Amino acid sequence: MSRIGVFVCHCGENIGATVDCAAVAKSCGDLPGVVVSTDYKYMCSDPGQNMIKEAIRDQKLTGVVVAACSPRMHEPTFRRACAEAGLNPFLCEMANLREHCSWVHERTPETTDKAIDLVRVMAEKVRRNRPLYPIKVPVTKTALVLGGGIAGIQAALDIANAGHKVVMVEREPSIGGHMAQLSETFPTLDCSQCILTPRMVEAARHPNITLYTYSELESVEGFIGNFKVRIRKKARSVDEKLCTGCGLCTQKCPNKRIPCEFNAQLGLRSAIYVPFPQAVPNKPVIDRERCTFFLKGKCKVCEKVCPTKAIRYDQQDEIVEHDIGAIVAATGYEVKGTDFFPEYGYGKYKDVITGLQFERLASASGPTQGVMKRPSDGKTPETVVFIACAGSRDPAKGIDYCSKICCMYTAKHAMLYKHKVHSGKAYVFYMDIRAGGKMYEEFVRRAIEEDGVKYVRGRVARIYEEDGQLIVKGADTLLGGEPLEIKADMVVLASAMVASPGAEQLAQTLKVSYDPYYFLSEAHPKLKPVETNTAGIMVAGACQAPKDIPESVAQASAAAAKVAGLFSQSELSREPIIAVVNRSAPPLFSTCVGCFLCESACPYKAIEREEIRGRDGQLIKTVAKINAGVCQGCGTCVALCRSKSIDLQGYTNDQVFAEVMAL
Amino acid sequence: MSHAVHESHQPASLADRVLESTGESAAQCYQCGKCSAGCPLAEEMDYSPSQILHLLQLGTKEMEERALRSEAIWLCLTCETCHSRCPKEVDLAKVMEYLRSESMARGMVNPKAKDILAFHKSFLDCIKYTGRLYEVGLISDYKTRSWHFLQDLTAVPRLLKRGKMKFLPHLIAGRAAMSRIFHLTSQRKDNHE
Amino acid sequence: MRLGLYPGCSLLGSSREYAESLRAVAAQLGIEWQDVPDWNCCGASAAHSLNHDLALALPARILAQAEKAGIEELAVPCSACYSRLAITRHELLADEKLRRKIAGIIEMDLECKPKVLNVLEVLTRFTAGGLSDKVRQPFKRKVACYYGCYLVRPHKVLKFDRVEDPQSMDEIMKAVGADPIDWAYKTECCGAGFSVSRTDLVAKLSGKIVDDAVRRGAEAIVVACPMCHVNLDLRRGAIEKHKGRQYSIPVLYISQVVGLALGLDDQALGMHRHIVPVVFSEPREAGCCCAGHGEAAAPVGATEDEH
Amino acid sequence: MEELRAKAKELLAAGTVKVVVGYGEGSDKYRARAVFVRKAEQADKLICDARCQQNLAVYLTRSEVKAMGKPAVVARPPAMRTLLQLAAERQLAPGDVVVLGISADGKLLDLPDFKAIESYVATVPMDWESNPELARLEAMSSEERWAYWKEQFSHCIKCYACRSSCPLCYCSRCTVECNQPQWIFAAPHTLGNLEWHVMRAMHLAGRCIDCGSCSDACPVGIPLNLLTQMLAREVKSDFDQVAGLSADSEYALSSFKPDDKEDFIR
Amino acid sequence: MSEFEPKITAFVCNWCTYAGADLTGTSRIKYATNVRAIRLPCTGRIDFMLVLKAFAQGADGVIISGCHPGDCHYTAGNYHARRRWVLFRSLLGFVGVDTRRIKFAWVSAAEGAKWADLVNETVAEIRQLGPFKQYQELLALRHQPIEVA
Repeated sequence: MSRIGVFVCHCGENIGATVDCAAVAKSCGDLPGVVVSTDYKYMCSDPGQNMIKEAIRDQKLTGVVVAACSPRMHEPTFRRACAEAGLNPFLCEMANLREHCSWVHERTPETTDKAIDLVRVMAEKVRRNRPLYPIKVPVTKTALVLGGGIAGIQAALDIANAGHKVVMVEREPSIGGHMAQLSETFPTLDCSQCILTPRMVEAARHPNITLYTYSELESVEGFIGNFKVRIRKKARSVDEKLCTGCGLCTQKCPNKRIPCEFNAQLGLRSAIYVPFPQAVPNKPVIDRERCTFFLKGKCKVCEKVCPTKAIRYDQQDEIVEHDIGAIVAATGYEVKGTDFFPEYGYGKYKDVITGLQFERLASASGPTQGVMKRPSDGKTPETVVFIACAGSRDPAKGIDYCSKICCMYTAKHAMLYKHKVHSGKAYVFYMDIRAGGKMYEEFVRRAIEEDGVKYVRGRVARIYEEDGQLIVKGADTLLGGEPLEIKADMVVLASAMVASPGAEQLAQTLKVSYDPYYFLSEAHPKLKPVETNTAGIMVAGACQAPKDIPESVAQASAAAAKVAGLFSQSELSREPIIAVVNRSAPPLFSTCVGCFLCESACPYKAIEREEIRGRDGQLIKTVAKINAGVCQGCGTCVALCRSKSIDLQGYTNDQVFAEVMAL
Repeated sequence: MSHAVHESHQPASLADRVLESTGESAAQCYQCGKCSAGCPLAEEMDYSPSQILHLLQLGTKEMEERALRSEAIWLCLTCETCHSRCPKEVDLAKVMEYLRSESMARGMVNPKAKDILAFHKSFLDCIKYTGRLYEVGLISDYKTRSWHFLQDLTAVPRLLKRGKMKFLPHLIAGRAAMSRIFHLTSQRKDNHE
Repeated sequence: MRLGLYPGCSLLGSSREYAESLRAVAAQLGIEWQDVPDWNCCGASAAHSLNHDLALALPARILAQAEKAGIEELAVPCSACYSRLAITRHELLADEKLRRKIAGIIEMDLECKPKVLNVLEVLTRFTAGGLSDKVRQPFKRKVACYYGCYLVRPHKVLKFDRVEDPQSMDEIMKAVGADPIDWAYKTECCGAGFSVSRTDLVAKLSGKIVDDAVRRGAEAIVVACPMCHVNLDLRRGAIEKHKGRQYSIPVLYISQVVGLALGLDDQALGMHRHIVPVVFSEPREAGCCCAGHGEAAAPVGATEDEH
Repeated sequence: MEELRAKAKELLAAGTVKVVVGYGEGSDKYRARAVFVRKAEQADKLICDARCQQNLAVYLTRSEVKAMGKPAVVARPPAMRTLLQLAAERQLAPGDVVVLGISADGKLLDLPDFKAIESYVATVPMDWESNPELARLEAMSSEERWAYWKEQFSHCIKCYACRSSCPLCYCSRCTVECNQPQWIFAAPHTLGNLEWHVMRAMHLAGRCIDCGSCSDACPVGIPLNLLTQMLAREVKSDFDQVAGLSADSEYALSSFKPDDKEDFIR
Repeated sequence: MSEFEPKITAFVCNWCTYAGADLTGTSRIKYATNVRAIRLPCTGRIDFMLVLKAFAQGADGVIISGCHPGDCHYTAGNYHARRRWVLFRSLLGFVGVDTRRIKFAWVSAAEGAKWADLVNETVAEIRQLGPFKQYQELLALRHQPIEVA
């Protein structure tokens, strides 16, 4: 038999002046199960709280209703008070007599009636409240960072420096990502590799960081604080321990005619190769698709020349497992190739290149040592046309969004070009100049005002080759769409930034949601920009949306902070407001019939399948089970369950039903 | 997608009417100018294709009339180059087609377009009566409409010499059907005066 | 192979040679034409310039006639007609209400069953596998394949070939031994329906096309559309006047080129009907067909211009 | 019919299935009833004619039938849709049941797997697409409809025949049996009846495969399938989803599109 | 007062509409006293049976309100709820319930004024419609009073 205490607060004049608190207290005294019902000027004050505590002790209360302000205001206060008096805090509820009553109505009998109703509703609820206890989840203090670009490196370093272990996985043979390919960076024009490579080395050397390059995430199980991940270390065909990175193998490799990924197909590499001189680790891999030995069964030159006998043709992929507490996805982006543009020649014109290729042309470490030479014939381009929004903001091509960084790097490219070829002419076709950012607008203006880059507002309709030159057919919308034809030696497409290949598959492995373009979705567009809707998994950098370096780094540090915050306690304690699937005695075990129609309704993928087996191990039935670590307690599954087999602690069917019936 | 020009409930703005009868929305256009850049006749036009759309977007009475009175809408060859390259997939040719018909309906045809209009009409009249294109008839009818009596004078004999022109039109059996089709589809004074 | 055929008005008149060569070639390849009974003009390009319903109704009647005749696949050599028929079919299939309305106007059943094929689609069926066995005199010349607008645009509707830089005609040309050049004006507009009303504009647009083809060393321009042919051939005088120079490059229908390769004779292919005589500077290795051919061998530029 | 019996014999003889759920002679010559043939020699009890319309798939989820071992089921198109929907709701796995499909014109169909069933049912129109009664009710005024259903529901005796005949009412505990809280008045009065039938319809929204068993089974003749049919049509028109056409279809109520209809929400 | 005072039950989500209603209070915007709001974590938690029960308890109207699409605290609860209401609403309409008696709204934590308007307009409209007689009749057919315990 429940013993409930009702405590009506005047909140000074706030409630008292409008609601007849005494009357409320009096009438609620007659409610079934109510043993104490009293009113007081300030319930939240110490005397007020003490009043409640004493009542709990003296009257052996099994439930408390505080009729005062909004629960969003003082629920924690009064629940703490109850706890201090030895009453389970979840047996305390609040009736909102202030925000929902006295402040919004005049002093009339109806207002007091409403107040009484509100208390009755809560009294009926409290009678059905059950003691609840915070959910404790252990936390493995090791983070998994996916992607070794600048975002991944930053996140890894921040977490490692906070004193936690980090496992870092990079798909390519070296970390560094796209930033390692860039020449100079806007708006400061400092050399990309100069600022990046020290970070790469630091990450590799850091005692808290375990680095897996040329590796991919295989699978993820578990939930926040308790993930189990499997990582596939692809066979390098080189024993990393023995290899000293002397580079002899790459020099002697007979097959040197392979388009170099690092140089965006503008340069060549050998079959056994280190992606670029500053690679970390500086250990080669054998490209088995291209290696003569793997294709034809003979060659083995590298093995012969290797002084430390580190070549391993028979090496197999290896699977390593780790217990992980939190995951940071930083898998970056890709840019659309020139073949994506029919009107620009389906990629058949050598001198139509992407922005990334231009970076390599402009880079001192690039195929031309930073000297401006066009790919087709190595001539110095006298006229270069830069096309912004190439593929971006282009629904017809299936990419509606703005790639965000193109305005800036196009200005940078034009600027770099002018610095290298003073006599040259640089035209930029643009639709809008989006230069929001510290020193960004100034940077673009500098390109225009000081370096004399010609900006033409319009999209290019067509490019075709004529006597070794590229005819660029554009229009100047500022001259009323007047057609404008430019004979260019080279055209640079600021081609659209897209999610890196495999992003969709990754999202599914991680069970995080993604947008139509396969960019990973943040949990909340404003308030949870680095969390995903899967607890314990964060995003950083361009895998979430197109971003420039500063933004990627900032988001990476933010993600790291979230991870460090999570790792600051050894146990997660969460409010027990979560869904639960009922269990009952055999032969039923649970009223759940295992239709799992609730599964896809859960925004958090918290619904798992539990196989109920008999002693003989025979599968009796498969029923739903809520992962307490993952469930956030929205209750969507509860309302959806036909057999009412799922219930939401704190808002059980029984409680809510009673609330309605109390009206 | 039949034209709404003469239906009772006429949408307020020209852009709306275009949308209702062609399904093409002028608001879609973000003025990148790719259409003007690719249009074979943009430089001949008084308003470039993207400007025509901008006139619709602005949508004041004056702007709309400028679009309807423009020569541009008549110079459109419906070659679809603009449409095939438009990032926003606006079928400009369809829009132009609509503007032409409303321009005629409201007697706003640009004087410079008289020859083009004359030709189209001769063409249609020709098939209206014979069912098929009768080139000799077309040319002569066009000349009388356009007053270019001397044009192609030298071309004709060469065509005849090469057996490319017949003196008698092909008459198809379904001529009744043809005139009905013309009648039903031209419930508007605009098509043929 | 039995195919429906919609010749279109021009093939009875200004582009007889297209019809003739097409029928000649068909006979060789074993295509059996079934003409659409009592067909009417499709209205291109005038109708859709003035009146949308009419622009749909005219082609709709053709489709309905073909349907009634039990034609499943309808070949449409004139690419302007092809475009009108294909687009009409697309729009009507996409919009039930519209289809019923138009059916009402033409007072015929209108299921839009017949699939509309352009001439390239038809020929590719034979050349894809390689024609070598049938090719008697490979057409060993540099050709500029001119597709124009209506074969490829709007791509969303026609879904034929690549919208920029299409290849199918080039492939057919290779199959008959020709050497298609890579050039810029494959799909640029020739001025289409303005041939008569704005010859000046046609001269300008077609001028660019002829000029680029010549500059890139083409010996012949190959077309699949009477309108394009009229503008590039009949309007050559105007073009030369506009450009201030003369061009001797002939304009052949794709069916004519294929016909020549199959060894058909000029007369049958209507080679003599071109305004610009089909004369090639140096004769082909593989025998000679047209060079010095009496009838067509008028001196270059003999095409005196209009008034 | 003969080929059906032959097939059933073969399956039972070979031990491929332990029971064939099919139609047999009813209490009189106007009725057919469900029979559970467990021996090859009894296969001749099976009949297949115009009387055989009941959706036999309803038995597959019943524990008594499950206990018999792997079943084969004689399935008309609605039953086929049931199988697909049950699969989508994890009540059936591929290979759990052998399907003896019967086409609309009584032919025995070869439906080796769900894919085959899917491609067949795709060709069968749903009753809700063209039920004049639906249109008739929608033409009524709100008041008329209320009167109509009030009358209908007043007859309901809560016998739950609708539930037991429904192949998708396979819950081991129906909400109506919950008493903590008692969602639905136990006693058979109009309000409770309305709540029961509205709840049932909602629970079948996006799941009902439109076999009509509920209304066929109703002893007082309430046209219950109108409720589910009306919802099925909503689901199609608003969410472009149809239940029972695929073994891995999404459930309309646990999926969404950000731009779903919301014209009624302010 | 003599005039009919409708009884209205509201089901609101904790994060947007309940907070919005709090804001109405802190902004001291006045509205009608007829509404009793029941707080749930998310619109996704609102069981359609609760609406029927509210009517069974004599409510003349019901308000259901939560976060705007895209703002759901649980990212998608309101999207699922929205589908549920699309169907539930048309079903009630189909059995002849006047759907004007159920108001659906998105009221964010910032829309204190909108909450007040929503309540006032609903009260006014339901007052126009009068008591929910139809349902009341069925109530009259009730055999025994509802057990609350």
